[in-house]
Amino acid sequence: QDADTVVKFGMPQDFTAVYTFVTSEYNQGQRDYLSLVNGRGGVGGVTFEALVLDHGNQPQRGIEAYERLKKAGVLTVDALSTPVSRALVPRAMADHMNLLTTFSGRSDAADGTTFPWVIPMSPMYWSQAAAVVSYMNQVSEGGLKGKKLAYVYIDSPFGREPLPVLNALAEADGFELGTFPYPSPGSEQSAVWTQVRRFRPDWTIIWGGGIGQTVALREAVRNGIPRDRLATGVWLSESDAEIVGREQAKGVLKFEAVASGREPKIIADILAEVVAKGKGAGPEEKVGTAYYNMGVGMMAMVVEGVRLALAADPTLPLTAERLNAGLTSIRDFDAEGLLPPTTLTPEDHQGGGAGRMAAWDGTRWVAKTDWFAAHQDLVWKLVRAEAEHYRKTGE
Amino acid sequence: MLLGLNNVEVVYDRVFMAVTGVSLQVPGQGIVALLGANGAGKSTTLKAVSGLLKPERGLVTKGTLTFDGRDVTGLAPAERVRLGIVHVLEGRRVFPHLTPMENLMAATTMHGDRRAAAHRAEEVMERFPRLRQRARSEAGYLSGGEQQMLAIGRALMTAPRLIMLDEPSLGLAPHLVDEIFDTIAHIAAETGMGVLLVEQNADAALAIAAHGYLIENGRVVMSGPAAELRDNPDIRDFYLGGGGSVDYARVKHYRRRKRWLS
Amino acid sequence: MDMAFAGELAINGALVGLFYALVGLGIVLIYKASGVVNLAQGALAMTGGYVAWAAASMAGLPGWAAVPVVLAAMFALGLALERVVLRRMTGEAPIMVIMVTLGVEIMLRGVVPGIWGADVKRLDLGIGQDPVFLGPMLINTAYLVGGAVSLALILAAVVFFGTLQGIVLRAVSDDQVAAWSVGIRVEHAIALAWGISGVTAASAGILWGSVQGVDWTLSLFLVKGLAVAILGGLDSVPGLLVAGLVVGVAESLVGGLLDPVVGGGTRDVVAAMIILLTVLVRPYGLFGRVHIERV
Amino acid sequence: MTPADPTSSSAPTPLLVCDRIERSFGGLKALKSVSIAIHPGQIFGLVGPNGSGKTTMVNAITGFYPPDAGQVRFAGRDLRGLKPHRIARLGIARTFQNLALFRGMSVLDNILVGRHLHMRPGALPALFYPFWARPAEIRHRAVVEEVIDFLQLQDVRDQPVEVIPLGLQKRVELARALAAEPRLLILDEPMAGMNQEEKEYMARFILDARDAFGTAVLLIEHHMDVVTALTDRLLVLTYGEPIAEGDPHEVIARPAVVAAYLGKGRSRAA
Amino acid sequence: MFYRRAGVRHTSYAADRRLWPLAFDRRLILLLAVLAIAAPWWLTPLYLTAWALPMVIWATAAMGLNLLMGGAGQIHLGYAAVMAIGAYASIHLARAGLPFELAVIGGGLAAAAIGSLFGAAALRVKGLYLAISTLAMQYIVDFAISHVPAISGGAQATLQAPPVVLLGVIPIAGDAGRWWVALAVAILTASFLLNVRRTGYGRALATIRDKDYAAEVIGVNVFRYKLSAFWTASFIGGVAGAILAFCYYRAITPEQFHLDVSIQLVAMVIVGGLGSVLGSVLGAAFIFAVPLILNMAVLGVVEAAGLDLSQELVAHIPLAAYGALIIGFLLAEPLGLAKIYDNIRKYLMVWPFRHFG
Ligand SMILES: Nc1ncnc2c1ncn2[C@@H]1O[C@H](COP(=O)(O)OP(=O)(O)OP(=O)(O)O)[C@@H](O)[C@H]1O
Ligand SMILES: Nc1ncnc2c1ncn2[C@@H]1O[C@H](COP(=O)(O)OP(=O)(O)OP(=O)(O)O)[C@@H](O)[C@H]1O
Ligand SMILES: CC(C)C[C@H](N)C(=O)O
Ligand SMILES: [Mg+2]
Ligand SMILES: [Mg+2]
Repeated sequence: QDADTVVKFGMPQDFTAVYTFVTSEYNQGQRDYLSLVNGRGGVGGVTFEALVLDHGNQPQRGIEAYERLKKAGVLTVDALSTPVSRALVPRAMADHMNLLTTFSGRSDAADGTTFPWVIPMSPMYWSQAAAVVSYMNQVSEGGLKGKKLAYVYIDSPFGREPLPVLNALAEADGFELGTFPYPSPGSEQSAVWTQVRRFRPDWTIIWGGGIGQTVALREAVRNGIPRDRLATGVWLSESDAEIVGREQAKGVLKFEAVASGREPKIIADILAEVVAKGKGAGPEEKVGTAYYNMGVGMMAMVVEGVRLALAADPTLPLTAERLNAGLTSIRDFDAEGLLPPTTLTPEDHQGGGAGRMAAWDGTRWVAKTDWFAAHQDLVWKLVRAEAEHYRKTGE
Repeated sequence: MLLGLNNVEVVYDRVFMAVTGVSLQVPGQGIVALLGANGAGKSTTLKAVSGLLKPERGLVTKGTLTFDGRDVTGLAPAERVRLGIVHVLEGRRVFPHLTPMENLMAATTMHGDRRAAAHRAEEVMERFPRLRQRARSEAGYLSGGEQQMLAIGRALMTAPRLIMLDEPSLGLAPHLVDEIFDTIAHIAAETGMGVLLVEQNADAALAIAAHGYLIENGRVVMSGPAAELRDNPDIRDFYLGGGGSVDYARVKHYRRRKRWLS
Repeated sequence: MDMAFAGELAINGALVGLFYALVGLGIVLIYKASGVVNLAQGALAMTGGYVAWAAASMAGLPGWAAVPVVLAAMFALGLALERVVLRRMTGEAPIMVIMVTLGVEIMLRGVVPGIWGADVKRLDLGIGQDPVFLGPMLINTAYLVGGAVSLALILAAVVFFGTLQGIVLRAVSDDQVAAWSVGIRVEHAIALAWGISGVTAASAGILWGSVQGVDWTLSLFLVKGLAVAILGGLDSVPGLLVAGLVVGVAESLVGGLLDPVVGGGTRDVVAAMIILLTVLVRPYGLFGRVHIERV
Repeated sequence: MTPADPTSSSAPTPLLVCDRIERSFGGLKALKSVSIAIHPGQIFGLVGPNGSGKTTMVNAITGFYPPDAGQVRFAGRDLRGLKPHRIARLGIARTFQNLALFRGMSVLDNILVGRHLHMRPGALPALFYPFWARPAEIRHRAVVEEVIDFLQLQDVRDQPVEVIPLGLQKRVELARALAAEPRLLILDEPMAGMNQEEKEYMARFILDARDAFGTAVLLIEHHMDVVTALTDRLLVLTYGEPIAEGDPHEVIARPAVVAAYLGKGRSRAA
Repeated sequence: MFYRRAGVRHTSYAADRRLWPLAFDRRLILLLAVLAIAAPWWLTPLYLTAWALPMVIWATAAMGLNLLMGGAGQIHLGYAAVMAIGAYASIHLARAGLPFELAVIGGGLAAAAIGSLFGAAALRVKGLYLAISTLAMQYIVDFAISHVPAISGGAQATLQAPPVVLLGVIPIAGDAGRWWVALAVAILTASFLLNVRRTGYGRALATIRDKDYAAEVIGVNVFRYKLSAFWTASFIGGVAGAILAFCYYRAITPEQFHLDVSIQLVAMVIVGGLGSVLGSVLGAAFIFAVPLILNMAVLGVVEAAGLDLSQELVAHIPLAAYGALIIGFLLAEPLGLAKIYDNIRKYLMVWPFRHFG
């Protein structure tokens, strides 16, 4: 049966609620990449199919979608939602399903020995925050010592996550850390920024998603925070800059784990072989945006995992177990320049934690550094401690 | 005839038939009394005329209503008021959080002329001086009699041609009952309005009415000039207390009920 | 404590509170007319934001020029909702009708982003982003404009309820059947309330959409609007004003002063506490009318 | 059924004593020093123009609007500070001028709640219904059936209470009050909106209730024919002040009462 | 037709007080119970674990809320917070070594204690003002849970539920076992609620629903019964939350109990039918399943018709249709799904006639 030659990926994602700001672009990238590969005849004798469902960020719908996709025979599930991923962890662990938690989900899932079935494949928030601080440390004259760093974050587990890293680095680098939470979703932050202004930070990190980010960026501008002293993790996009005003946003920094823009070869290929043929999964103007490329990059990694799995054993059908082994044997994969060279191992599900800093130049994100990973020793200390804690207490 | 009901049937909740074919006529002048036991369908009949069945999930399923020669069966309540039909609801139903004056003014939406409305309000206040005394209080705190006056006054504000009163004497002290009935009689005589009066106080109602209908189980079982009805022995027995003096302390235990089932 | 700091927090908070009151205004209008709490008010605000964006970006109108068009469209939407959905529920228990408005909210949340896309849209009204300085205090220009618009609309509502039309609306909210019985076109009165609520919702959606961008999260202002409306007393327009200021200032001040101490976003909780306490002390809100219950 | 001449105030201890009750609402003095005494088995009439404070008096007794001044004693007990439900427990039941039945419940259930203070309902008995709640339910049901029989409500027993005619609803409310087996029954205009025949029924029920259970009755009514026939003693209020008290036939003949309350029209008879 | 009423005679009060006087209804209930118990054998794992199981738990919760809203007339917009208290308390208790049953009951008690504390607000305020007070409760509980790591479980704010072991000896590992546990709790709750309605307790609650002054005159201590209603409903909510945590989510996080869940619960009660046990079940099924069904249906239609719609639109159509369905059902029958069922039943009962009387 030719069903064996079709490998299915489950994409229950949030198209209607909290994650609307990212999902459609991200998912478009994922599907366009699969179209690209399928158009070229697939990999190792198999082609790919994306099964997309909306879970509206509700755990119970996520679970239903997960069970449905499991029955449909998918080899991975990518929920792109912190709450849903968390609700899926116990099931994925019991079912031996590859739960992809790219840019979402728990940071300690980087520990593959504790979470063999949870695969982030991307720099966790701890790595992102560490990289941002390390960049600041480098570009400030005299380093961060004696400087003030403001951390303005959405008051949710996601926003609080970087705190241990930041605290540890404040100690190590000798800067003063001011923390400023705002309640979710962050539509209104004036009181917070009044405090930030008075704190007179040398550097500011904002940590949120969607409108929380645009409002933060606006308030930062209004309160006279210099934009080139303002940075964030992966969740800032072209459209955020658009809303704030292309010019007003100029200079703001972000950490990117996937190159943005249309220059990377894969994106150019997609434009030529998929979009130009009218097979694009969404509006053409979104091709090459930061979130789109994130979808492409992570899908490229999964396909690479499939390739490796089939190279090791070409028997069809492919199983989730063998894909898991394939994924964790990815070595120095960079998706033709789209990604930092990434190595996944059964122990390290994060893939090195590398990325680069990019700045908004008024029209696009421009890389300011090479790919780099920072403070991985510290990050892994936290990962191991948390994973240990999980194993002991189930928290 | 000002108002004519022709074989009207009303069903509540799609299942319960409360009025099963009522026909009656109200002339443009004078008082018509509608009598009947509890639950006979008097209020339902009035609501069918004023169009207020809908909020209670009631529906006129058969028959026609004509007002001034015009078929009004399907008309919205507010439009019927514009034609000149007004209904003083059972239980007074004043607007509790409005002052008496505001209660009156709220009933003038159909008149463009503000001055005339103000004038009419003045007339009502003349007729019921008590309302002026309580002018600052919210109507919800008025006593029963005051509320009844306000309800009648409010109805008069619409400049009706037919006023339907549903048990206006309910809960009123005797001297007020007199007063209200006097007022009704006056209104009917002076202003040339048709009055359809539903009453339990049959004695008082038949005293001022020209004509009467008796309704039982959703059917008209008897009708005729008020004087005739007053003399009917059954009506005397069941509605007028056997001609006036009942000794309540000695009423029989279980009286046989007479039904006018046709 | 630093006065300028507290002052800035208080002023910006007050302006935001006025904005909440604007969302609350639509809720109060509909409540006053029909005794129904409109849970779709947030979604209406969102719709207003989207329509403004569509008018501006598709018809190519400048942001401010789109505003009257949008207000008219939203007035019509309010009327339409009343006509098509709510009118059929007249006379039903309020809780059911409230549930229906929740249905409307869900539907709008599906239809509007479904048509125009769920990604965040930019809406530029031409309000400058540069802040206004009051001495050392920084005041957000957009908030200033929003606060002024809210204030104007709320005051207009106060005046309106003194007019005959206002009395009629109050009569309708007191007793619909009695209102019918004296010739009030209850449906029209309620429809009018919905139309105006559509307009206030649109104003809110446009104003805030220009601050944060337009997407479905605009509908979340429902909760704030509701809180302010209830705190003020569901049927009191002046109450809205006071409650809006109370909630806005408290959120801002407490958030500003307490957050650094406890290390958490206390704003929502503080608002919740204020509401809880106030309602306990004044069971009908600050200015709500007392239910007359004659035993 | 010969009530021990209740008009004589020499009867030993009154069941209910209200001593100089005052109550105002805002600036309005609704009750200005009203005193009454009701003896066991007595039917006491309270009349007066609308707004004269009759219902307020009832509310003062039953604890809804506690008096601002004055004292209420029931069976020797001071009612000051007691909540309405505590007062109900002492044996005072009442009906309301504007019906207060529980909509959405059947007639039967409405009367069954009247038994509340003789039951000990709770969540646990309901959880273990078969052995815990059922025996009690059936016992009380039997009592209620007697009341239903007594007031001839058999036909409507299972109807939702809001669809039966007003007159029957009033009867149901009376049944609910009687089901509590009160020592004092307060009836606030039980005959409003009734025709002759129904009034006669109601009169009979009130007398029967008094005779069968020895209940004292405080009766507020505007139908003067009923009041004079049923009551043993009558008090007339206007503007919160008593203007006459005594034998009903004698009282209603007083000019002050005629002027303030009765008028001289045709409704005198009705 | 199917529901023969003729020939049903009651000869004792006990028979008259039966829950289902009609033999047909009793047989129907029995059949449903058998089907439910046998579900693991005739339902595929997908439908058992991702549909039936959560539905039965939501139905339990909806019943608890319905006791409060339908039974006692108190609106509650923070019921998910009550469930959260039950879930967190029971999991912490179980992790501290308490047997499963005790942990669940402990969760219920904790929810009841805190829930009735908030219900104290109900003693002062009514209706919508009460609703907003309970909404405030939702925020306060949310805040407490997510800001106290000791409650929510460390930096990741996730707590794994310990495995379910019945009576300390029978381990419940499979889907079927978890289903039976949840089903048992649901049936227990349902029978409790059905009994409540025919006892003095239910009647006392009903009296405070619309006329609390009338409740007072018949000796109902409104204060006590309101609190008791909150207590009982919160207890059920806490137990439902615990079952949700143990049998369904198996790992709990604060988001699982946010405001939108509370609103969904209220929707279940109202769309289902206030005061009706059947309504709670139907409402829970409706609110839970309709988005899923619509999702699949829209996908199916789009695919079958070969429509080229954007993923966004496809994802939003179900949401819009879901809202429209809620509106549609309430327009058709404001008293909820239970009333619709009842109408059909009545229709069949009098068939071929049109109405009673
Ligand atoms: N909303 C309703 N739903 C169902 N049945 C109703 C409704 N309103 C009235 N009925 C029924 O219709 C019949 C007629 O009621 P209606 O109120 O017209 O009587 P009535 O003659 O005015 O009696 P009353 O003297 O009590 O006012 C009664 O049996 C009553 O139970
Ligand atoms: N809760 C209240 N708040 C303000 N005023 C009130 C309140 N209750 C009663 N009143 C006023 O107190 C006075 C006495 O009212 P009450 O209801 O006792 O009269 P009543 O003698 O029972 O009249 P009726 O025969 O019309 O029932 C009235 O003027 C009334 O408006
Ligand atoms: C996409 C992210 C901004 C959302 C984040 N993972 C959260 O849980 O809130
Ligand atoms: Mg009537
Ligand atoms: Mg009275």
